[in-house]
Amino acid sequence: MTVQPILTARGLVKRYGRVVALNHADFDLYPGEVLAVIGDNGAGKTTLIKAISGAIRPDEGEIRLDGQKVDFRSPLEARDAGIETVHQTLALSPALSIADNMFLGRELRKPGFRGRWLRALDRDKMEEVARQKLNELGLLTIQNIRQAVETLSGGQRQGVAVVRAATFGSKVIIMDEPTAALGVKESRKVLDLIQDVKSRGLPIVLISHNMPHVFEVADRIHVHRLGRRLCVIDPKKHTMSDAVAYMTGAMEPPVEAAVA
Amino acid sequence: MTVQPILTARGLVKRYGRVVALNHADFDLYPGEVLAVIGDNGAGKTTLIKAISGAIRPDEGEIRLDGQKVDFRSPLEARDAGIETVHQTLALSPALSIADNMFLGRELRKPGFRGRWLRALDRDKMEEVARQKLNELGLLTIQNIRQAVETLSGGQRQGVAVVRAATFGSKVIIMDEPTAALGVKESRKVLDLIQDVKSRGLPIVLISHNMPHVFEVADRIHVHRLGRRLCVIDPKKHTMSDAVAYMTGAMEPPVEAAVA
Amino acid sequence: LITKTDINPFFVKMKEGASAKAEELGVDLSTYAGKIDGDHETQVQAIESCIASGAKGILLTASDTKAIVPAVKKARDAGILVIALDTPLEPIDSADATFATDNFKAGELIGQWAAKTLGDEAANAKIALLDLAPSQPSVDVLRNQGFLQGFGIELKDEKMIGDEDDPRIVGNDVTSGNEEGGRKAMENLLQKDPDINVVYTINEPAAAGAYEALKSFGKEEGVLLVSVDGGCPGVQNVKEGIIGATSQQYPLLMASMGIEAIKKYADSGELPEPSPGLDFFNTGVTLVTDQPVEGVESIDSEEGLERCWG
Amino acid sequence: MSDAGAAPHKQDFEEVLDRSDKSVAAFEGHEKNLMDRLQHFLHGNPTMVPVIVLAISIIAFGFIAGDRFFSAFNLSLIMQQVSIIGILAAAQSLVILTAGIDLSVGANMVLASVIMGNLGVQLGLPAPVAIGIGFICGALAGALNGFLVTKVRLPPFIVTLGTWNIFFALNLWLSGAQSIRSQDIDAQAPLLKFFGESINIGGAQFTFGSMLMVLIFAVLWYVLNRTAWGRHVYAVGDDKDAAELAGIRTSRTLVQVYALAGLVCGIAAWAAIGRVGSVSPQSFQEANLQSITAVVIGGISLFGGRGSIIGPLVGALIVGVFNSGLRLAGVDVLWQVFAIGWLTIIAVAMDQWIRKVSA
Amino acid sequence: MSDAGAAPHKQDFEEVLDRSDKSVAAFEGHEKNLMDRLQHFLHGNPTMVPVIVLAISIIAFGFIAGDRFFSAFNLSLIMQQVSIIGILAAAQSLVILTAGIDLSVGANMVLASVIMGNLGVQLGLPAPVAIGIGFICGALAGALNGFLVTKVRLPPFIVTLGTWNIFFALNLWLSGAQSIRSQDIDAQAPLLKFFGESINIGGAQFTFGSMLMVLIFAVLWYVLNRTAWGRHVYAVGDDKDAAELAGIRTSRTLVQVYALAGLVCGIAAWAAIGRVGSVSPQSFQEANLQSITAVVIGGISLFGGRGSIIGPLVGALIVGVFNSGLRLAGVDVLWQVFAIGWLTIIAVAMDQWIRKVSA
Ligand SMILES: Nc1ncnc2c1ncn2[C@@H]1O[C@H](COP(=O)(O)OP(=O)(O)OP(=O)(O)O)[C@@H](O)[C@H]1O
Ligand SMILES: Nc1ncnc2c1ncn2[C@@H]1O[C@H](COP(=O)(O)OP(=O)(O)OP(=O)(O)O)[C@@H](O)[C@H]1O
Ligand SMILES: [Mg+2]
Ligand SMILES: [Mg+2]
Repeated sequence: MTVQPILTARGLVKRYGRVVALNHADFDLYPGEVLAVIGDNGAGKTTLIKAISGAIRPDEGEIRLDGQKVDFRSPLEARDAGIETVHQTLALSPALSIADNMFLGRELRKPGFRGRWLRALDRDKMEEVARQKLNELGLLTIQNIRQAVETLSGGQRQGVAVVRAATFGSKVIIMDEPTAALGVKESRKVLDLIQDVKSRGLPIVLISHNMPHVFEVADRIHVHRLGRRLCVIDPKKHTMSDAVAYMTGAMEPPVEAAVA
Repeated sequence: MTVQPILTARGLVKRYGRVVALNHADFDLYPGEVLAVIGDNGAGKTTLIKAISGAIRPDEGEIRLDGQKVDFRSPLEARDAGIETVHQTLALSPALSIADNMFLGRELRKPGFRGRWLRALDRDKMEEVARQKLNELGLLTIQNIRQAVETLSGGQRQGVAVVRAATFGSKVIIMDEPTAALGVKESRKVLDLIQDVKSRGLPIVLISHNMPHVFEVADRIHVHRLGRRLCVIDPKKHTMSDAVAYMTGAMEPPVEAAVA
Repeated sequence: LITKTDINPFFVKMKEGASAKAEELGVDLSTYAGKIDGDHETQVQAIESCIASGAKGILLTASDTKAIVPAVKKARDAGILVIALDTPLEPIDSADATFATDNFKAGELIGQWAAKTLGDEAANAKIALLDLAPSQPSVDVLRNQGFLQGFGIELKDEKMIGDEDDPRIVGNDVTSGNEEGGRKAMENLLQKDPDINVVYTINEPAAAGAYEALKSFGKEEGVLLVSVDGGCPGVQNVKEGIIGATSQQYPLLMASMGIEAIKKYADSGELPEPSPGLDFFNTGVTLVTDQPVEGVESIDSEEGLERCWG
Repeated sequence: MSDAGAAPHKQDFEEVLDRSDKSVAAFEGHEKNLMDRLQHFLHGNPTMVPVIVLAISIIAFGFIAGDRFFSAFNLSLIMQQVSIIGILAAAQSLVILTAGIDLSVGANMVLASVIMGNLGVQLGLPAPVAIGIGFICGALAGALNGFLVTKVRLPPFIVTLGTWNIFFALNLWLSGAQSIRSQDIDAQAPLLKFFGESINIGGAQFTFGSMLMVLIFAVLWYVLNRTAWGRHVYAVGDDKDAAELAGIRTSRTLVQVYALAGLVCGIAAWAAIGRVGSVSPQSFQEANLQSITAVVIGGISLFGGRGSIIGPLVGALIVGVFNSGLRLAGVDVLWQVFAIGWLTIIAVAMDQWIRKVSA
Repeated sequence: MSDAGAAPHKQDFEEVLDRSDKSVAAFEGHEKNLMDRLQHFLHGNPTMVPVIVLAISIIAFGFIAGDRFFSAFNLSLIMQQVSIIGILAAAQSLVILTAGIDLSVGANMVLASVIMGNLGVQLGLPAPVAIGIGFICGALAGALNGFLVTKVRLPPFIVTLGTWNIFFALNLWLSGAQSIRSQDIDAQAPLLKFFGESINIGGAQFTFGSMLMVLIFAVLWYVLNRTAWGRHVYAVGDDKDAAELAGIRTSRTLVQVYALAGLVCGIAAWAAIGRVGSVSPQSFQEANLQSITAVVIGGISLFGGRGSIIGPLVGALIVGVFNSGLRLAGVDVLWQVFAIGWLTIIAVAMDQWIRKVSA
């Protein structure tokens, strides 16, 4: 591909005490693609995307968004730059309502005086939008948009988190094992959503341990191993067996893949 | 089958406020079998096995172990009755060592005076056993059996929990989504373990959303839906599509299955 | 010098007095105090530190006059002169000497003054008693009981506050010896009986608080407010007719006399003599009021101001 | 997403999904008896719990202590007596909502009032300046707590346990433990006693101080429930990491909360001068624990993120009603302490019982 | 499990797994500089942190306050002075290890000592009986806390805030706020003052009280680290639900912990009579906060489950050293309070800094 990658990382290093979670890891995401990231438990996938989404700051290495060098000091900065993330821990506030959670940190204010001077929230507007987005996705049948997130089932919560990302992401959407705890039906919904977002031209990073899912939606597969990118493979050219073999170290990756 | 079921439940009901998690659910486990429990998110699977393993007390209904009516007032009682459970939340103490966790609540004491009167723990013995069991399983390559569980990766933790159950379970072993967060390799290990335990003649209850896994190891499949047992199917006679269709309500279960 | 607490100006003054005298006599002085009133443990520790640091003498205002005794004994065994200031120990001879205001006397004076001022009205007075703390430290008891005695109410247990059943007593309440407590306590007692016309207060801050309460009830006129201490703000209040009368004590005197005594002891080894007729050296207590009455000698606020502390 | 079925090579067993039904878990209305009904109603609006406790105790004492207690005047008097602790409880609530705790509120307030007094009376600065500086000091003291909690990552309990001692020491140092006399304040800077003024309405006597308390709670209620910042406070208290990942500057929010709490302490300091009538460094030694008591009786969870700011106002009133009622009923101080002890436990126990019913 | 490969119809892509390599995540020793080394060493054995702080402060005060401080006598004196707070800190640690907190330890102790005094001196019961009953009362008071925490499910902070008031009131009621004189105890029940006795070793004066403190910590260390029950205490404090699911009777363990803490308070009561020389209902008003300070300085986490019981012993000594040192250096009380405030914050900050390095 000669296209400029939208998001790149080079030589990322992150240490936790003596554990080296990221060991000079590289990363490339191209416009409009679905990039799957696979790897064993503890390979460093979550740490990688945490670094990209500003949740942690790498000890070394650089990250570029649209070719610009960026250094996110907090998740907020990454978000403002257009990177939305669905974290493995969904990052929802149990006691707040669904609407509040969706707009957390980006609340809408009432127009005019009350909004500007009294900084009054526009509750109705936010709930309106939230309901509409959730229905679009059709992921949940929420009786009450005001109900606290803690009263939702695991599946429903994941839904809220995914919708939040899909709604506000303007450049990149990252999902860390979004279907881990989901049932067959719910997983399907999420996969469909991914297709949907992709069709809107947004690139997506998907971390998953589920090979069939990965091979279904991914355009390229980033294989992570022992804290670094081992290779990038094309799901059409390689089989699931190959992918698993690479990521578990059962087989050496082909030379061209390492460059891809 | 004319064999007596080892564990049965009839008409279990559990309410959380207005939510009815269990709605007159039945359950049967036969000796030496692997029974898979499948169902949508929020179908009530976890609640069901929590009731069986004494983690919660059902509002109605009765549970029989070996035909004897039992009423577990705490997980401890269920455990003493020989029922070991791997909970969705692994139930490990982060700060305690692997060995301590494995023997939590069933510690070994030093022989003779120091043990009986000073109630001194037999550390070496416990660590010895723990290391041996973990190696048998081959699930982990632990450098140090004394290290705190919090320093392990998600996969490794799940391993410890599973081994604990497999080691001490004498009648029934229950696993709630043991592979949810696990990588391909790690999941394989757990499935192998299940086979292994089964070959030792212990019956196993496995909750999972992963159809291929379910159809690989299960002898019978308990389909849970809207808080009750919809039907029980034989993986050899039904396809994955059937199973999914039943559990999602896309298709009515065959009459005979409902009775099976 | 070991005082009860640094949060009470009385003892802060006492400390200053001592320091000044020490300067003058070239005695080196270290001061200790509890963090809160009734902080007994800290005082014991202080005494021990003095022993450890080989002090010549200790000036002590005990928080718990009974409990401190063993510690004091230790100090005296170590050859240290222990002088009790302000509050006598129990038994009083546990200290080598005691320079104190007779707190009971202090209470008695204002009691008598109040009674006399009212004259015949005293028979159907309505009295509010604003004490220090629920734990009834000895100052609290002595002043309270002294006042009642002076007012002519028969005491039950001399060591207990609030066991009197004289109909003229509207009630007791605690003030923690500060304005906020004083005001709240006064309000509560006024709620019990709005016709209160005699108010005893443990000290002048409490009195100031009580006055605020009376004012907000519009009752500042025609109520006798009496107190103990004789601190300058208090005497000022007497001058302005806010407090009817107060028994003035002389912490600086106590302290400086104490220092002198110790100096004397250190140099010549001779012990101070208690005042005749008393088993302690009375540093005196004087009634300060601008409406003197027969049979209770008193000084006016002007004079009081000259002799006041802080 | 009707095209879902056409997605590339999905696992065959998923084909059936499109036909799956959309109904959700069964519900059931099971108000068995009146008790359950009540419980469910209260669960719906937990703020009502302390209100009901308050109502009950007022009525109860109305019978026990007679109409001396029940008079409009006495009830307004209770308002006056709780006003300072109430305002401090408001500050305390802010901190507790973030799953913290502030043992230094009382010391902070007294320190601020001493500063106001020293500047306004001793040094004779214009009262507004003195008061303003007092506010600033309060806010800074709070910010110090916030800084230690967020930047140095210390548990709030420990931080404020430490600063409590520190503020206390500074207070003694600045004041020499000397009160500033009411009359001197009148002479020098009467404005300091502004909140001591009061207006009478049909026997009831409302001091500006009690009104200030109500006003502060009203403002905080608006801020917490009607502005984004308020939602952030709840989110941070609920799950700090989640809030951070969701894109909230949790550290900044926390520091702001502690600083605001400190500012409220500063305001309380002004009100306290009015209430006490003089600047008294010895007063309010136990205000921190009393404020915490009011907050927990008001039904705010010590684990953060749950509870309404109105609760503590009611909580403070409950404590006031008990104190006043018991006194008028002629109960010994010592048994009042005893009663407050049980009150704390029982009130929170009721609250727990309500919340036990889930969803 | 060599037969794993032959398992029925496993997904084809898993065939390769048998060949997968078994190496684990990379490690790296990166002791960059001495600071890091120290940090890692301390991280390995965090108990050392307070010990080092203690050593440093002793030496420091040796210079500041001169050899009056450094004398064997004074050091043994510090032991005496902290003995009571130390014992209470031991009780406090038990509770804090379960992620609780006990504000009532001090009041509980004083109550127990008053009971011992009343029975032994006032009523003239045989001393052993009086002491025994005192122990029982202490344990029961603790059990009451435990019951309210587990059965009624109230936050420990609130429960013990309540019982603190309750015990305080009972104490005043039983004692009438009157101390029992040393002489009377000598006459009636000298055994009550047993822990006041001491033996001299080269100028140093060790009271039985200070020995008792050390003994209690030694026993608790054994119980917590060498018995199953001890492991359960840590497990409960670490993650209560997990412990419950793992088959521990968490409620029973908790009640036992609070009861044991109460019993230790009872023992402290006996020691306190020896230490103070008389039964003083006025003493130890602040013991609860002091004990908490000692515990946190000793490096036990307020969130439970982490920290060694030895820490609080050292923590108590640190506070004692500071008090004694500052006193001998002739520092005003108010600056002592100031210093203790900072000490608390800084000590815990150091602890945090150590634990920041993970695994
Ligand atoms: N906060 C932390 N403190 C210490 N070690 C950590 C921390 N977070 C991650 N690690 C370690 O870093 C390594 C990589 O963790 P990471 O979560 O990135 O793996 P992963 O690929 O996401 O695994 P999984 O597939 O289970 O999510 C692991 O060895 C883990 O133990
Ligand atoms: N502690 C609880 N409080 C309130 N509701 C609960 C609680 N636990 C479960 N529920 C509700 O009970 C229903 C069943 O929950 P359960 O966890 O048993 O489903 P599940 O089949 O295990 O789902 P999953 O596959 O996501 O684990 C859900 O609607 C859930 O919201
Ligand atoms: Mg991960
Ligand atoms: Mg489940």
